[in-house]
Amino acid sequence: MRSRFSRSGMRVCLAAGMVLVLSACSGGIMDPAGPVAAGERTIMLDALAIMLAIVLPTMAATVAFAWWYRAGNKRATYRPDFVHSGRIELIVWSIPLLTIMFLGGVIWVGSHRLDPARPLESRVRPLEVQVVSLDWKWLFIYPQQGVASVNRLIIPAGVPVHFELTSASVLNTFFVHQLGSQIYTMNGMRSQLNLQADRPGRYYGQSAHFSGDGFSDMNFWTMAVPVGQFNNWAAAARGNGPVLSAANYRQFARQSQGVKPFTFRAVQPGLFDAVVRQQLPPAPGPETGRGGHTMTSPGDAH
Amino acid sequence: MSDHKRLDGDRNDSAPGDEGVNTHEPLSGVKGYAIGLALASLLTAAAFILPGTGLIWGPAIPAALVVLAIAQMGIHLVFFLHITTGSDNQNNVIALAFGVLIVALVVLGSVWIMNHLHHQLMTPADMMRMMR
Amino acid sequence: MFGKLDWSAIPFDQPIPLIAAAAIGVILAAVLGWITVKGHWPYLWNEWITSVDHKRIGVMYVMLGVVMLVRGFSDVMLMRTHQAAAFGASQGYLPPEHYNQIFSAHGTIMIFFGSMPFIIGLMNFVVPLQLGVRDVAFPTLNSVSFWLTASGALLTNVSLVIGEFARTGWLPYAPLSETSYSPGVGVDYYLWALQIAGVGTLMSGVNLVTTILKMRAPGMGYLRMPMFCWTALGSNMLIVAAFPILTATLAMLTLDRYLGFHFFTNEAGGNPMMFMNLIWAWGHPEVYILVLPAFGIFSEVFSTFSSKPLFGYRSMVLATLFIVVVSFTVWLHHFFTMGAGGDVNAFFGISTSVIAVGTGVKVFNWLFTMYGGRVRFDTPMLWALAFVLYFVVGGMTGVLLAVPPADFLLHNSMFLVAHFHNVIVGGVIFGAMAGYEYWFPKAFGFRLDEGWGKLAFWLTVVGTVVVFGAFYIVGLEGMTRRLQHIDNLAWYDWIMVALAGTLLIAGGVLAQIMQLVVSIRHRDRLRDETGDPWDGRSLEWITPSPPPVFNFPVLPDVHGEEAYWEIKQRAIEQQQLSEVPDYQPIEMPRNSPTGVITAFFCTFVGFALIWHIWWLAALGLVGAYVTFVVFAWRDEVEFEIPAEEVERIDRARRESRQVILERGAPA
Amino acid sequence: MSGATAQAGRQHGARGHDPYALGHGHGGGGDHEATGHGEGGPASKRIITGYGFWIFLLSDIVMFSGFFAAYAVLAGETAGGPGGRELFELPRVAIETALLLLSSFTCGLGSVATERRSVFWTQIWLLATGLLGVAFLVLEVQEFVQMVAEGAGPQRSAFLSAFFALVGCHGLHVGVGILWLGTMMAQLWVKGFRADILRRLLCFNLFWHALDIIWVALFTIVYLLGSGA
Ligand code: HEO
Ligand code: HEM
Ligand SMILES: [Cu+2]
Repeated sequence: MRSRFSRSGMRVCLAAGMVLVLSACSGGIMDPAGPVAAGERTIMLDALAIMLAIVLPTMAATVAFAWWYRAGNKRATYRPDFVHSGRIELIVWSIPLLTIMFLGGVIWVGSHRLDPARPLESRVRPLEVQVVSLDWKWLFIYPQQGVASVNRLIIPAGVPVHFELTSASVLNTFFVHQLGSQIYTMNGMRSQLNLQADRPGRYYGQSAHFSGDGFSDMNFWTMAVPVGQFNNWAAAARGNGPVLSAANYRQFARQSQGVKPFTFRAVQPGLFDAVVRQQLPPAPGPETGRGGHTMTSPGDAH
Repeated sequence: MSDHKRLDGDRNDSAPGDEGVNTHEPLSGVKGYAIGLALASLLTAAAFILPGTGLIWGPAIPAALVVLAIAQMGIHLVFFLHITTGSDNQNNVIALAFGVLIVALVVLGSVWIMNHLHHQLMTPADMMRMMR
Repeated sequence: MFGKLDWSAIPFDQPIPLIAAAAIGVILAAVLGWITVKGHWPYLWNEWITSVDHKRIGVMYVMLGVVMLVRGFSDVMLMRTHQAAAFGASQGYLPPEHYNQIFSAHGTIMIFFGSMPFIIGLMNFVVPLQLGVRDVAFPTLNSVSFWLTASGALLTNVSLVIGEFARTGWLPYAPLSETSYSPGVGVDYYLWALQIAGVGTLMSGVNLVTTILKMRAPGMGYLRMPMFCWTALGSNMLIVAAFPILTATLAMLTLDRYLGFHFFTNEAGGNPMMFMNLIWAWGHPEVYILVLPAFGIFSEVFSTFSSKPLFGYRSMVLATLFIVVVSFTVWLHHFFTMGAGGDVNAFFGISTSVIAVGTGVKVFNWLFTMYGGRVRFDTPMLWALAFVLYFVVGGMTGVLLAVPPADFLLHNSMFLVAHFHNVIVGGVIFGAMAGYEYWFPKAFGFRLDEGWGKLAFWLTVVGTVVVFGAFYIVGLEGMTRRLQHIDNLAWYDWIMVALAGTLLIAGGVLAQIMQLVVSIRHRDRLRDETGDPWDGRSLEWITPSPPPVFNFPVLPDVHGEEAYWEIKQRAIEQQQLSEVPDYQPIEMPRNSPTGVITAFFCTFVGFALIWHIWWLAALGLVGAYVTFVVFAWRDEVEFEIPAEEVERIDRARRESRQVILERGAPA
Repeated sequence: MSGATAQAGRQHGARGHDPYALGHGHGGGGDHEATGHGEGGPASKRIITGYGFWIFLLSDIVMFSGFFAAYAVLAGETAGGPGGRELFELPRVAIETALLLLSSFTCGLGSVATERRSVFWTQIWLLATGLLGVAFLVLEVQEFVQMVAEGAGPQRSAFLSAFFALVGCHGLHVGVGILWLGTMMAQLWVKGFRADILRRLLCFNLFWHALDIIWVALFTIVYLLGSGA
């Protein structure tokens, strides 16, 4: 892929190198652990390289022109009537235009290929996970396994995961940097996301959209484990922990922070759909703020 | 003095709403407003009555209504607001065109975006409803 | 009686805002006391507060902007120091409910009450001068606009002590901003402050568009307007077209909060996504409203300090209009991650990056303006050079964010924060600083001290590179914006670097203030006698510094693309000034307190609505209406300056011009 | 600075300074007449005022477009409550439309009377315009009250929120217009046809006609399409 830009190959390496050195293996987005994140990172670096090929010379020219044509330089020729040139005008428009045309191609293809709702190509049947963001914790429901996990996402490595996502209250963003593609979770909406972890590991995940007082610590570890281990975990989870019923859910959906990870032994079927369809009403917010009391509680409308 | 030159109306420029500077067109004054009123009434009546008559193919009615509305807005602009294509009116028309462009972008853009979002984020229940 | 307002509104439990407010209160009382003791009130009232002179209003706008930029920067100091202390087990010193107000207030204040007034102030001051006319189209309305903006700024700052500010971010995304999740008055403060200031901005936009399109000196065809007037036109067209969308959106949220409507709620079919859609349909054009005038300032600066006309003027005009139109087709790039699907994302991604074409054209033309010039490195030019170097990077990362798959990784990260500060600080703030340094002599009759100016420049530029460089990197490492507490220690080092950079910027801010103090003290030495300190090219430099109320004794007759340059060269060539004109009496609009009084009532209406004090709101509305009627009833709206007076003032100007002439080449 | 610059100035001096090769360096204030086309100096105050108000109206229309967009998106969100088909009464809307259209006409007659400088007829037509406007408002308020009484208030569903906001916003404009009109009639009474009052009359006419245009969009999109045509 890179060799296509051989003319700016140097700069590709430079740019990629720079960025990589700066953030090597930090667990950030430069250290992908799955096909989606890897594809996105490549696109990002490609785009960066293409643009640097124009931006760096522009910056160099700025310094060079300013310095050479400084008022004190006797050797520079003063040409006050050099103010218009049809040729330069044409060049000036076409350089960015051509760049953007190429970039536009990348955008078009990339947007479709890496559309979060698009299933990943794989021979393995995807694992289904239903994600609910709550104030301020994460609920991961495994409909195929019949269990649920709070504030910890366990997935089998090498298996595509199909997420369905919604929110119990306000907008949040589900984001595991090393897996790629963040997406909004919204009450009454069902977003879709397809990700895969290629290798086992522990990946940092968080809400990437501000959602109120408990937002900062609304993060979770994603554990990608070998398939066998995943199955063991699911079996163990079925063995203990509370049951997630509609009544429990209402309780659980109230605002709380710093909830330690735990699992639900069973989940009332259709719970996720009930949340999406707002049959389970949106979770309540805080009781008061400064200078105000809740006038209507969000459940009242129903 | 150049800046005191013309205090009452430029020959090549007119305020929006003012009748053209070369006023003595046939369609000016009371007559203009009367024609405007007649045409607008006609279009309004058509919009209210036609859909009930069965004269228009059902699914095409929204399109017909929208066209009637656009036509009537045009009538208002021309006969009540005196927006014309005359050279004295260029600035007014350009401003209007810019406004219409923005309105179109905002309304159509929003509808397009929200439709796609709705489609993509549809809940299973909605999907059932769509099928029906 | 007082609606929801009672003593619990005052945050006695939070020492920081209380102390800050007390300090501000003391300073304010001291200033007011000083004015009273010195007996300056009549002067202030007659010459400034009720002034309808576009130059005075422009200066007041800029002053408001500067004060609010400093205010917004104090928030930055809080955020940076807090975050540096809020890693792992440590919680820092600001609880979430306070920290969340701070970044929201920072964003809101910086955009609406820092940058906007600064930029609008410069346009107000400069545009009529550059067009060669005596004032804007609607001088009294101009004063109303200014005071409404000030009213919004006041409400925002009052929220510091009475109640709270929004804790939702600078754009109050629903449903977080709905009553269910934000029951306090914070969002209400936000709504009314912005609604009032927004109306002011909108009217200012109407005013300037009309001025530019309908009031130009004889001979000043469209393609003879200085570039700054073009970008001002573009910016104000955007204001006129975009701000009403903000008004509508905020009104909908207000209806939701006050009357239980369901536009954006989770219940009864409300659609929070619609809020994001509408707010960004305004929000994206807004960033070009800010940056276009800055582009204009740089165009003037590059040309003046390269001693050359602007290169590629026609392309520049085209690029400006191009940006104006295209900026209305890109707003979805702020929510690629909402999941609208490949087609929509691709369309908006591409249209976003297309803006880079228009901007790129501008950058290249600035470069070629320097090519073959005689570049002088005065402070405005330094800001301009730093701008190009800095802004192209910010623009590039913007285009990167416009690539949806890349945005899926970078959205809402510190990388995004770095992007927009990179373009806002590097574009808008650097532009505002360049304009400030460039037009200051024109406004006040003396130059600013170059030494302090350059120090401020270097500190600020290095500081911003450090801060936002660090943000880019932690962004790539996955750090999210708006974190009150950080439990990922990998980011620690870069947050400390950012803190160090912030201290550098703080030094820059101080140096900038010192520059003003030192320059005022040495104003006699720095006096600008000629009215043309930079060897300028457009009509503002033909007037004396500061210009008389009427700007031009006789409207200049424009004969070429660079109105003043051409007049100046002709005079130098013929070794004489143009003929003494036939002076006529000049009618100028009378000063009017309409603006302050309207704003006074609006502030009360806003405050009353925030606290549900309905009678006060009604009273305020009636007051505003009465003001309007009284204003409409005035009989004498103008006063006449006799021809002899005009002649006397212009004689002084002509004498100083003679100096330029004899020098043959002004400095 | 130097000879070279002066040189450049001199070169262009003869045919006007045209560094950008735009090709119309003839210059001079006298050639063209109107600001709009470039060179005639500031426009007259009437044109400036009218144009400024025109720009304001366009911005107002953009604001309406925000409400229209919201309505278009939320029109289907009845949350189990009543929809347009059940709620809208077209006969009333037809009367409202007729009233507003007629008021636009009387408003225009008023401007003709103003052009002829007839205070009497101007006042008469303004009064007629105002009364028609009031009648329109009365019908609209009646409709709102009736809907709220039926439990179809704006809190009922997102559709009704958008409906009340959009139609109400137009109604609010009509109300403000009537207030303005009353104030101006009083002014005209006291002060006669002063230049500034003539300008305000021009603006009022623009405003009133624009409201009628918005109403056309409103009755078509909200009422006719919404009542299931
Ligand atoms: C003044 C303010 C300003 C300016 C000028 C810009 C300019 C641009 N912005 Fe930025 N932005 C601004 C302010 C903001 N932007 C934001 C967010 C934002 C996002 C959303 C990211 C996200 O939320 O995930 C995108 C996609 C962009 C894209 C762009 C692009 C493509 C440009 C272009 O206009 C840049 C064009 C300039 C270029 C490219 C450099 C010069 C060109 C050359 C040298 C030619 C050659 C180059 C190429 C062909 C690439 N911006 C936000 C976030 C708000 C929030 O979420 O709170 C703000 C405030
Ligand atoms: C000059 C130095 C400045 C510094 C060091 C600075 C720093 C910051 C920081 C640290 C944040 C919070 C980042 C986070 O979310 O964690 C922030 C947010 C923001 N800043 Fe600045 N800023 C500066 C100037 C400006 C200016 C001039 C503007 C606008 C004109 C601006 C607009 C914003 C906005 C809109 C936000 C987002 C607020 C939000 O998240 O709701 N900043 N800034
Ligand atoms: Cu944007």
